[in-house]
Amino acid sequence: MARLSYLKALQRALADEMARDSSVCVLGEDIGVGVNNVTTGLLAKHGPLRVVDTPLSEQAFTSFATGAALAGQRPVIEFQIPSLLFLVFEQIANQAHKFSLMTGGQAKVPVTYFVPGSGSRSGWAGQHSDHPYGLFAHVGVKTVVPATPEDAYGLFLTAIRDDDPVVLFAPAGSLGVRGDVDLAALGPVPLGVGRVHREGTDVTVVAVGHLVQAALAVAEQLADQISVEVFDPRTLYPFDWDGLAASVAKTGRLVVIDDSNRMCGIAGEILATAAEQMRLTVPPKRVTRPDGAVLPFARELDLAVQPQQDQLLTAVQEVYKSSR
Amino acid sequence: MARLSYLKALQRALADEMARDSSVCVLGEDIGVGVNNVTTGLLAKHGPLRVVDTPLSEQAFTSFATGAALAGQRPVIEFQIPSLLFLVFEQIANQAHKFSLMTGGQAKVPVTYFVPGSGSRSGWAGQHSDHPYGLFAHVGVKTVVPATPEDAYGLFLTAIRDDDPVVLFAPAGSLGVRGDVDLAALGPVPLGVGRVHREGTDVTVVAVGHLVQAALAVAEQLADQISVEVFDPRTLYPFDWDGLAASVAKTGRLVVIDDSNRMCGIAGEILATAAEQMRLTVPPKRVTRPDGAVLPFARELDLAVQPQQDQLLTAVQEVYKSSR
Amino acid sequence: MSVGEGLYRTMRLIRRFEERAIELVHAGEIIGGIHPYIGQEAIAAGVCAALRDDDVITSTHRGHGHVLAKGADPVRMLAELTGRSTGLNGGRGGSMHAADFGKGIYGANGIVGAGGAIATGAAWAAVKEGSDRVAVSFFGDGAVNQGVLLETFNLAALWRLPVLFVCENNGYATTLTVAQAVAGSITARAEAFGIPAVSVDGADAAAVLNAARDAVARGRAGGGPSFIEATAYRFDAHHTWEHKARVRYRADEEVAAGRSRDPLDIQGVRLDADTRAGIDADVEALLAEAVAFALDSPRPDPAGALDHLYATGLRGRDGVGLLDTAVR
Amino acid sequence: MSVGEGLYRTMRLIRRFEERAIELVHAGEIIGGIHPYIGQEAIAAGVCAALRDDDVITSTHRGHGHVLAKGADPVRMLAELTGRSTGLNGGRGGSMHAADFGKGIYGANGIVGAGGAIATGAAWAAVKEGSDRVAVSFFGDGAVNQGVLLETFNLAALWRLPVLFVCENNGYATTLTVAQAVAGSITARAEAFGIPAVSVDGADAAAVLNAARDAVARGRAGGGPSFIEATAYRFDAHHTWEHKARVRYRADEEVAAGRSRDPLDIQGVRLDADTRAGIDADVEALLAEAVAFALDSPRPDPAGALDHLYATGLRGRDGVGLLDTAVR
Ligand SMILES: Cc1ncc(C[n+]2csc(CCOP(=O)(O)OP(=O)(O)O)c2C)c(N)n1
Ligand SMILES: Cc1ncc(C[n+]2csc(CCOP(=O)(O)OP(=O)(O)O)c2C)c(N)n1
Ligand SMILES: [Mg+2]
Ligand SMILES: [Mg+2]
Repeated sequence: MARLSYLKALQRALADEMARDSSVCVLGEDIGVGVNNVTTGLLAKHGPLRVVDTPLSEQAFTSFATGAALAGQRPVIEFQIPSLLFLVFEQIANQAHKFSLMTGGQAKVPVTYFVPGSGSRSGWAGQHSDHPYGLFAHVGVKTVVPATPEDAYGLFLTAIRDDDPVVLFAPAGSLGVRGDVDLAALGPVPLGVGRVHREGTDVTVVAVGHLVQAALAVAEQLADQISVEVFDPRTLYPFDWDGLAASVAKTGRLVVIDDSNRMCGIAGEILATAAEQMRLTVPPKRVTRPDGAVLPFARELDLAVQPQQDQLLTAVQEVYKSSR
Repeated sequence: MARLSYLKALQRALADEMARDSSVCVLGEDIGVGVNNVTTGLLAKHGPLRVVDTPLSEQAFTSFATGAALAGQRPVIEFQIPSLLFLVFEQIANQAHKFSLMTGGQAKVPVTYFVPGSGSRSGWAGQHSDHPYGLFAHVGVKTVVPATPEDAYGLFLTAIRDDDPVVLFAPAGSLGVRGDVDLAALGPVPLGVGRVHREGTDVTVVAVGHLVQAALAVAEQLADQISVEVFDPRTLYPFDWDGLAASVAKTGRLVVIDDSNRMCGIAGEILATAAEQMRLTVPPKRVTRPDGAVLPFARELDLAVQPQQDQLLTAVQEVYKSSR
Repeated sequence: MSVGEGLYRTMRLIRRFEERAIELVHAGEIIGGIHPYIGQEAIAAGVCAALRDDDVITSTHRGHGHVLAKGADPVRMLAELTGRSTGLNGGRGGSMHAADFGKGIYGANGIVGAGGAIATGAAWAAVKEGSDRVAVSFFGDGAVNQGVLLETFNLAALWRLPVLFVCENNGYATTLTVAQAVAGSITARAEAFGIPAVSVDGADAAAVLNAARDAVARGRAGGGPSFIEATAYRFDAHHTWEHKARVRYRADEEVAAGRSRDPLDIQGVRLDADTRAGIDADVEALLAEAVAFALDSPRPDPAGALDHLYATGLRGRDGVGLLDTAVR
Repeated sequence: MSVGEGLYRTMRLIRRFEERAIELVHAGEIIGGIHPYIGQEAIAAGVCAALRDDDVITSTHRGHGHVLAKGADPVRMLAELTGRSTGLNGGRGGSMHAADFGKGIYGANGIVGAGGAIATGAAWAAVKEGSDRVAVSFFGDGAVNQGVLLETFNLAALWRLPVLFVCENNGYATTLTVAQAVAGSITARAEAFGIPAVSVDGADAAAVLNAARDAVARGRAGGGPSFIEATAYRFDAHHTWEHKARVRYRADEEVAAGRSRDPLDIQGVRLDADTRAGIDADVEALLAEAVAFALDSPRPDPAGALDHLYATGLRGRDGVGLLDTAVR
């Protein structure tokens, strides 16, 4: 077993996949120097035709990657800031995503978009702290938010190998997470398959990304009162509805914690689907950012807008106590 | 009483507001000639400093409007295609929306973005048929989808007068809707206040935009078996949760019909909030576009992807019959 | 067939295809309408005559001409426009998304300016693979105001990619004139990025072909991108909706003057009359076949409405919660 | 104070403000770090010296210099950087969003290239109102590859708006050199749209001021937009994270050469030594006050975290469903 950080796992996944498949290439800003520590060493190893340092032209290089993908390449794009995905939303949602259907299956667009450091990186303020994964889930672009080093490795690998566009968010709050992993056993993790990090029988807590750790902490804190099952969807779209249903069938109670805006977010989708299709014994709850949130700069304010562990704890207790 | 079409109501609202307030101006493509019949006659009346025919530079003119708004103007922008809102998503969600908070309340951005003819206009295919209102609701931009001529008039007026950015979707399926209205009584309709188009006691149907007409038809069809209340939120964000809660308190049953993608859409949000906060006696249902939908070109396919009236009818019947 | 005959044939095919398509729009057989290419045929014909089958093009909302000139089957193209399962895209794309990847046609595109970066990425892929393929992006005068296209000029020039940008200047973006929309000149925009740019008479297919040959040769030889501005007049409406909702933005005299320089005649007079008549007859027969085939073809099965949504075959949930019982 | 003294004072203020701010970053009092402007002070100082209070500017991620030069209070600016409720933005914006609308400062901006269109819209508003205000957009060499900015050049030129585009060419966009990023020249991009463009020594505040005066005069007189490329060297890191995570992309010799042309010295030698010392002392006192004020100021109340989210005062739902009981 080796100690592997989440960030190193991303780095390793990309390096392994580039070594394995010469159609894999990576584009982005400052990736030659590797300022985000994911592309470190790749330029020296693979040269500028596979590691493409781009000008600040996100829209052009995003559709450039689409064109390269249509021509048989498998580009990976690093974005430095989550809100840059707003800037290229047309290129992903309206171009890359739609090619396969609109061409009647003639074309595929195997591009991976990834953001190392999504969500709040305290002190980066309003335009650098978004968590827009719900937008991609809504339009139907495959959306991945790994929570552990081995999932970061495995899901990044799978994203790159997938024949459709995939967006991978690596939350800033996850990059430093470390785990003991068997390096030899690292491998692809399928999309659409969640993971139960801790079994429980009273309340199902669905946690997204870096909040998995918060959920595990809450489960531990409550261990002698409430048996909490921690479910990590890992991919938000496609979502592992069967896995969730199995958990809720056991517990009948559901709380979701998600670091994105409340309105029309992934937490809402999970509650909605559970309400429609699963047997909830009491009303579910979600702990999210507020409606329409913009993260303010000052630390206290920034934290006040993000969902917190103690809020989750309260929500779990309330759901456990409540009854119809 | 006069017969007024939805499209004419939009035209009238803009004309009235431009006549009333000289800081109101309108920007967009082909608005001088008025190809979408909303800006008809305005250029001749107000001249090129208030009616600005723009080159195909959506990103620039969207942030240009932000700058003008910061400087005291009240711009209205017409977009010819719903997916052009993808193209300017950064400019709206990351710039216009965030100015007020990020500047600590120094700035306001009273811009109205409107799309005359959102959703499917049969035969315009994958890139011209989106209904991306959920994206704006998620990021917290005020989002309006009027369903009737008087609401089109009143909500457009309110959107223009509002001090925050507002996106108004005028569904293609609504533009031809006509109603008998008292022209003298036309006036602003507040944001965040829904409207019960038909009262009922058994099932609450929430319908968005042009689907309000479908919901009314279903209510009529079922009138002798099921008493359907038709609730039109009118603004998706802010949403009239109190209004909805009052309806659901009566019926205990909820069905939502919404012409946008299922995953993380407005229908899901409504179900989620109801599940959390309202007393549902049976599981709710939604009728939407499928997950990740892209509208195919051929008529049969296009229709197969949009939510249909008969699907709503079945859903209402199922919810009415079902029990926990 | 000589090069000149080939150019004429392509143009004639496009012209008559468009005219038949317009009839089908009026007859309600093509829904959503089309953006007619009539008047601009020499551009598609000239440029595509300089290309190989394995070269790539990206096209626009006004795409029929490019798609046909690059070699797509007009029969399956018309089936696409009429929304049949035998269409190029199985009826999924229609006029604005017609594509034929087997012929390097990466599709018409509903978003102005969107094809440039896609073509440039394909050109880069060719370089990466060591191939001498080139890519061509067609776009209108309206597109030179789109940020993504301007960004793309920079990438193409910076990385010396084998891409040819073809700006079809027909004087209008819908109702907006070039003078109202373009500060400076169109070619100056390309030149600012160091891309060699020429302006040619887009009504003369031979002139277009010459310019395209130079550009393609430069691209294949590793000389980087090129830019051609081809001026032409759009004879018909921006879109067939204009046929009903007559919007006024071009003076009758202007339209008449524009139509007087017909690219088919300009090239047609270079052929002997019999040859020309023979080509015309061939095209007529082909299009009769195309129309018959299209109208006889089956309409797609609604059950497969979301077929191909994902290349991997992933199926999302439908819109009515049919899975409810299953999952519960 | 003479113009030359004013230029020097502004630069000295920026320089020392930045140095104090960097100390506060290292001390953990400024979170998130900053993008130091050191080395580029002459650009902000020179341009803003040509402006009136009611003129508008938009700034960048590297915005402290512009904000200070345009007249924001350094005391409240530092309070903003340290996240205090007394800050310019009440602690809501921080380094990358500092704004002072009372001084026409429409804000730093976290997105490269985003300010250009905003400034141009403000310039248009001035014209619409019949005012002779001008607007200035500052941006880096990286921004000339952003589509929205290139689109904006077109709008500004087309509509002859009183906007001045100031490109601060410091040779790098983070680690990418201009040669790796920019095909053609920077000024050619503006010229392609018909915008008069000049290149000036951005280390010489007087030279910058001269160019800016011309441009501003042209703008006020209805002569349309102008473009200034001001070259300078960024003395410090792209961002203070580099102080820890030392990334290598500039040779030591290059940095040393760059630093040898210090804009403060270039302007400083034009002053007599006493005057200069007097200004230095004033600035020192002011910054001591600023640091003390900032660190003494209250931190904002978390209960108001989403104050000002909507100008209308709209309150969305919070993130924990506190309304549950109320609504149910
Ligand atoms: C980005 C974008 N903006 C607006 C539209 C709507 N629209 C479709 S075609 C068109 C005019 C395009 O003009 P031009 O590029 O000159 O091509 P032409 O129609 O003349 O062939 C417009 C405004 C669009 N499809 N995409
Ligand atoms: C559109 C966009 N892309 C990328 C970034 C990340 N980023 C911030 S500053 C920067 C470099 C900017 O370079 P330049 O414009 O030359 O300004 P400088 O930093 O040199 O002052 C980058 C890539 C961003 N903020 N916005
Ligand atoms: Mg045109
Ligand atoms: Mg720079």
